[in-house]
Amino acid sequence: MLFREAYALGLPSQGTDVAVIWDHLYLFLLWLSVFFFILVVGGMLYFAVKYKKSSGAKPKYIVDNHALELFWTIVPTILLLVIFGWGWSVYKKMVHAPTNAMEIRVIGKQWLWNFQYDDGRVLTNEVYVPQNVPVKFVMSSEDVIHGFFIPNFRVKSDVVPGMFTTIWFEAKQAGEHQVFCTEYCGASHSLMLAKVKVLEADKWEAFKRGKPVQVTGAKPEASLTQLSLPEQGAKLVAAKGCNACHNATGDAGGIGPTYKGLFGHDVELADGSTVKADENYIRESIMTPTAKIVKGYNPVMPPFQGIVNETEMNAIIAYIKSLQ
Amino acid sequence: MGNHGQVTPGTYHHGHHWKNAHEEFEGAKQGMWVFLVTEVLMVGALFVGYIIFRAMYPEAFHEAHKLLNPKLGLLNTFVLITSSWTMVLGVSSIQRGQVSRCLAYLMTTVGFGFVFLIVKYFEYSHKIHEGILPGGLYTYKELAMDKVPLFFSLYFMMTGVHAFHVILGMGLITWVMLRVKRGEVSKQFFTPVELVGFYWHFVDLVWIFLFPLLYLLG
Amino acid sequence: MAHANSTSHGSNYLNHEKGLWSWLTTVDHKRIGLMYLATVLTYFLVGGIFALLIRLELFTPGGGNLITAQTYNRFFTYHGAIMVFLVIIPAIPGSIGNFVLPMMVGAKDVAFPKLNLFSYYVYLAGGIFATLALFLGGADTGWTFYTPYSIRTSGAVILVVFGAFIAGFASILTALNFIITIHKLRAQGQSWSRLPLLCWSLYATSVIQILATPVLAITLALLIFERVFKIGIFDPALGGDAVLFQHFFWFYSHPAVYIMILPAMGVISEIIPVFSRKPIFGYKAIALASFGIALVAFIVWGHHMFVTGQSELANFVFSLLTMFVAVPTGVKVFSWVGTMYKGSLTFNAPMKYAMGFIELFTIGGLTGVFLATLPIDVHLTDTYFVIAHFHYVMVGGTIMGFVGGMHYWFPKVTGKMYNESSASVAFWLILLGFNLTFFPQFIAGAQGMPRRYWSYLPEFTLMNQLSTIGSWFLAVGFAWTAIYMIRDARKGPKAGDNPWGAGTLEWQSPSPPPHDNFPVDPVVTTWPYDYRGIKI
Amino acid sequence: MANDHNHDSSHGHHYILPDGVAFKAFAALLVLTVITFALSFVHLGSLNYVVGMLVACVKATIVVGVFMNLRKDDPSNTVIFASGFVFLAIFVVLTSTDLLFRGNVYTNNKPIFKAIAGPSKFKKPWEPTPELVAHGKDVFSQQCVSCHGAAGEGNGPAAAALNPHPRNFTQDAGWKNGRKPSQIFKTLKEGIAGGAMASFATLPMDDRWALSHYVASIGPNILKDETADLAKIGVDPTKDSAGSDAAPSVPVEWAMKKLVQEAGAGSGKQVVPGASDSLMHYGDRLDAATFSKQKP
Repeated sequence: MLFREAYALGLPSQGTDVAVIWDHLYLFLLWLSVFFFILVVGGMLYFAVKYKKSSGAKPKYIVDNHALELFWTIVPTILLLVIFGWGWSVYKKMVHAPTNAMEIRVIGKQWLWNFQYDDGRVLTNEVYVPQNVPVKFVMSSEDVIHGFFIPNFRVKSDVVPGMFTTIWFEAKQAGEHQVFCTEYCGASHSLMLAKVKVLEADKWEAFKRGKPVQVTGAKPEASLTQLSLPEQGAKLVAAKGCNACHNATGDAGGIGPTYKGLFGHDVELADGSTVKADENYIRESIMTPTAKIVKGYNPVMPPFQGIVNETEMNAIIAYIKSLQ
Repeated sequence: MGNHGQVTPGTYHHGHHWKNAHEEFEGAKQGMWVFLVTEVLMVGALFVGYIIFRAMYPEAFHEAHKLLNPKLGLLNTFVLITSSWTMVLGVSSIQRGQVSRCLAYLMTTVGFGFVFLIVKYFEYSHKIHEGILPGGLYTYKELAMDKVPLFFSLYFMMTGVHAFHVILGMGLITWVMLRVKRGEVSKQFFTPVELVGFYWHFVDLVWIFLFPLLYLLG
Repeated sequence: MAHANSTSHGSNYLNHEKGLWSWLTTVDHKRIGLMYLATVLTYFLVGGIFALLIRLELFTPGGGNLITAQTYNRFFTYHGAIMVFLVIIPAIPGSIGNFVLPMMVGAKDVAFPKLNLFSYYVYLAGGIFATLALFLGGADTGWTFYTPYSIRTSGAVILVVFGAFIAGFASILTALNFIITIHKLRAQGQSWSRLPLLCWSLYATSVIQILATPVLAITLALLIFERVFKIGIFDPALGGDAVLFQHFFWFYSHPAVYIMILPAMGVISEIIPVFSRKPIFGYKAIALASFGIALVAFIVWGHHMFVTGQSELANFVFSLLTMFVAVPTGVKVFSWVGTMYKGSLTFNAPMKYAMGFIELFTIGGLTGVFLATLPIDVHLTDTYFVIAHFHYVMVGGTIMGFVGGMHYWFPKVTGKMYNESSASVAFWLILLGFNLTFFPQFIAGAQGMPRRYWSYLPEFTLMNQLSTIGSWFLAVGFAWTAIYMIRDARKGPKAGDNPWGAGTLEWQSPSPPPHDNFPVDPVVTTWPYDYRGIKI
Repeated sequence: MANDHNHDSSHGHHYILPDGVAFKAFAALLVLTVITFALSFVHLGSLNYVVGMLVACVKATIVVGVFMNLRKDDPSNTVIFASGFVFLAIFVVLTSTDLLFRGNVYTNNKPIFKAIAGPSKFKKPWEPTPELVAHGKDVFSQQCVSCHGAAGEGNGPAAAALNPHPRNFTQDAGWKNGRKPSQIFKTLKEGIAGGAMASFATLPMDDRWALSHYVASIGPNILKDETADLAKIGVDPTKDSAGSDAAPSVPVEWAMKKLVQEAGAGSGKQVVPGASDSLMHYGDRLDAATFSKQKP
């Protein structure tokens, strides 16, 4: 969670104007609740001390008091309707995206997020958006229900297979903003994280032309080209969501086989045959995973065709090669 | 002294925690009505699912309902209504103490139940043969519109749950016929027959709504 | 045969018949109540152990310190399913309700005693199915079984779902019994306005159980058919609608949370006036509020689904209707505090738990208003804020009411008195442990920590560590309660027939009560909350 | 036991339904059933629905009132039974505020159809019509631009990394399956083995026909399908619709059989252990593309 500066009382930082008006309503409810808490529990403790039997308090035969009961029925009702009205006004702003919002397609699938721009470019687990420009995510899921949540922007919506759901925001704060999956979706539900990277106008133009960009406030990542091929592979494997199922520690208990000690060794397949894990095997297993299924693992890996391109493929293979 | 009514032929000793036999029978009847409310809610939830999906996909459901055979549905409705009638006559005859007439009526009611199930069997086997099956198993080629398998999922669930209740009802009627034969249920204590009658009428009630909704209106 | 004298403990329901078989085939509502109590507490222990394991795993950020992700997902599913279906729904109606309701209305037993025993065995069968699933691959769907994941995942999901399906019927049968008992078996002179408030609450709970549980039954049956026959009603890949499952599920599960809280409110309405020696404030309002809650319970379930792709109109309607839930609940809490005004208060264990209930339930209720407000729920739902909210109302509400009720009726059930100082130690352990466990979760949730996370980001470490430490205090508190209660049930001092000087009918019979509850059929002449005539 | 046992032998007063009343009710039910059946042939539009349900309610009241004797019974039983229907009504009304009022999701100010394939909206989609070609262009911009480029010359942003290079639709050379709409339709359904062209079988059938016509229209000369070409892909031109072939997911058993063949594993048991339930998990990964890959 990139808090930048944690707002009062533990709320995440305010990434958008909507977050500001949201926080006003939240704090109103908070102080209202503190008031009622002191009224009820404070009153109870005060009575407990004042009317203790051991201090000689005699019980007074009171059965009810219609005026008081009417009072504490009507006043809360009015208060609640006020809260509802204020809430509805904030909610309308949260869900109605301006018509000129820039649209990005979001596809959630088991344990990674794909972001598809209008020009067809697909990014995994990260999305670059311009600052001070309304952006609308049109989301759907390929398998089960996921939940797309950006705490800094106070927006959340489930991503449901078979239908589209949308969220929108106009990011004020440049930098990285954490995205969580918030609807339970299986083993790596808690690893299904992504980042919204908000770029200033000039950097956004650079990004659109395909140039690597340094996001303000984020740790300066060496751009891909400066890293060695295996290091690039390591970064890509993390970015593309592979680590949700595979690992480099050699532990065979994961959902997918481990990379450690894979390259150059024989791999026993489900159908009993064995094959040598060379470049072609790794490429084929990434592009069309169902072609060869390793013994003891379920065939659940999604095809990465069109998501991993050739340069990235070489980096990943180099990385796996380096993990003897 | 048992907690529940011990029945010796001729007299009925009501449960010791009830004031008198009448209170116990009224209590049992009201308990049955509360149970019928749970049945209304359970079957009703399926109707809710059907109503909402029909409202969402009217043309697919209209196409799909044409594959049902309304004549068989009509026959089944007549069968169930007649069985409700014979059930009522069974109950009133036991109330009058006419044991043999009651057994005859209950027997006919179970008979009609079998007729209903046989008609159901034909309908189901025809559909299964054609490949008109629920959801993922639907392989019927002529009508391949989207959402048609969903109609048949609801059709098989609703008529399946109903048929299951028909079988339960027939079992209950047979059990109560045994008790009448053994004399445990008589002019003094006919509550079991009455309550099994309520259950059977409820099963008929569900079909009264099921038939037009699925077969006729579509 | 008339009784020699009411205080002799010659023949009572415990020694009326001897031997295990007499217990297993009893139709005596008091024994069935104790059997329910034993089974509920066993499952409470099992569910509690899963809770402790979850908290241990969450002590450190980044998963895998104690258990793998798949095991963690199975643990929180078991914790949820066992606690909801097998502990908190049958707890008060099954044990305290079965034992006390017939006595409160002056009856010898519930309306249908054999049905009552049958309902216990149906509950046990449901429990066994769910426990079996633990060993046969288990389920990792969460207690909500949302589709399409619950259709796709492997493991014994069908067994867990079938267990909950069966346990649902036990709850229907108990409700049916209570409704007919209250309608038909009330003692002479016990008009509706002289009915104790626990009976009003159990009556309202039974109405909810009768009207809501069948929809759960059909929903779980459809889920089983989805997995076996691929009927596709809730599976988007086959043309169905996943959100429709949530409507079916929450149409039961929201009223279910009122099935959980209403009986506890009934217990609190019995305890507070007795220990204030003063009539309950606003008896009619509280009785009416119980029914108000029962009705409002059925029109608000959509507030669980504000972010699941529900239409804007539905969000508007459900958020508005949910606001009205707080009104009857508020009336009750204000009335309880009103009862203590100008009373003569003594702080035995039941009163401590009642006041603990008010403190925790008020926090739970107020945070409920946060979640009812549409935009606030968008940020807070599916985070640890929601986890804290429902634990405050479920554990802070129902479990505190349940343990308070167990202490309040302890002398009547066992004939012995529990040790006050032991109870006091346990109470403070539980109260502080509870607050330490769940209040930090409000803050973690507001910061955005999602629920059901096996590994979380380092920013949430402090709150989770506090919460885990709190869970240890809570565990010790409950363990100590179990120990001293078993000890005092056997070796505690004799308790009189009416140690608290209460006005309800069950205190007019000896402790422990005879098999038929009352030596002589009681006649109700006074209002149960008028203590002026009763000397302690 | 202190209380006495009065041997109350009779039921006190209880109502026995006279056979005459029972028969009248039975007759009424039969008549009403015939009326409902007859009405279903008269086409009154949605009114048909209201009348049908009204008649069913009348029949239900007869059964409940006469047969189940609620007429003469304790009124609290009627209240209990009626409450069931009240709460069902609440369930229907509030659930439909969600499901029936979701409306479409708008992107680029145009409502996008629900992700799930709706019923085919075009009659005889294999015959090119300007409307189909326009729809094809719209789908093309959403699905194909990343590889084939905006103008279809095969120079999309992702094209640089693909080997072999994506097809250039504006030229005649290099087409594997041919440039006729039915042939492009086949490519769209199965993808091209060994190349980067994935299958788009999960797209609704109309979109795929529309795409085929649009892609055919980009080329130098537009080729026509004869009935023989259509028959090759199982389309009978006399019919209105070709049925829907895009089964997004297939029955589990059929999939299992297919997987076994594909993995060349001979008998079922060598498939991945515990495959049956993992197959359920695999079910949603299954799409036609997987089956199109012949073993190389």
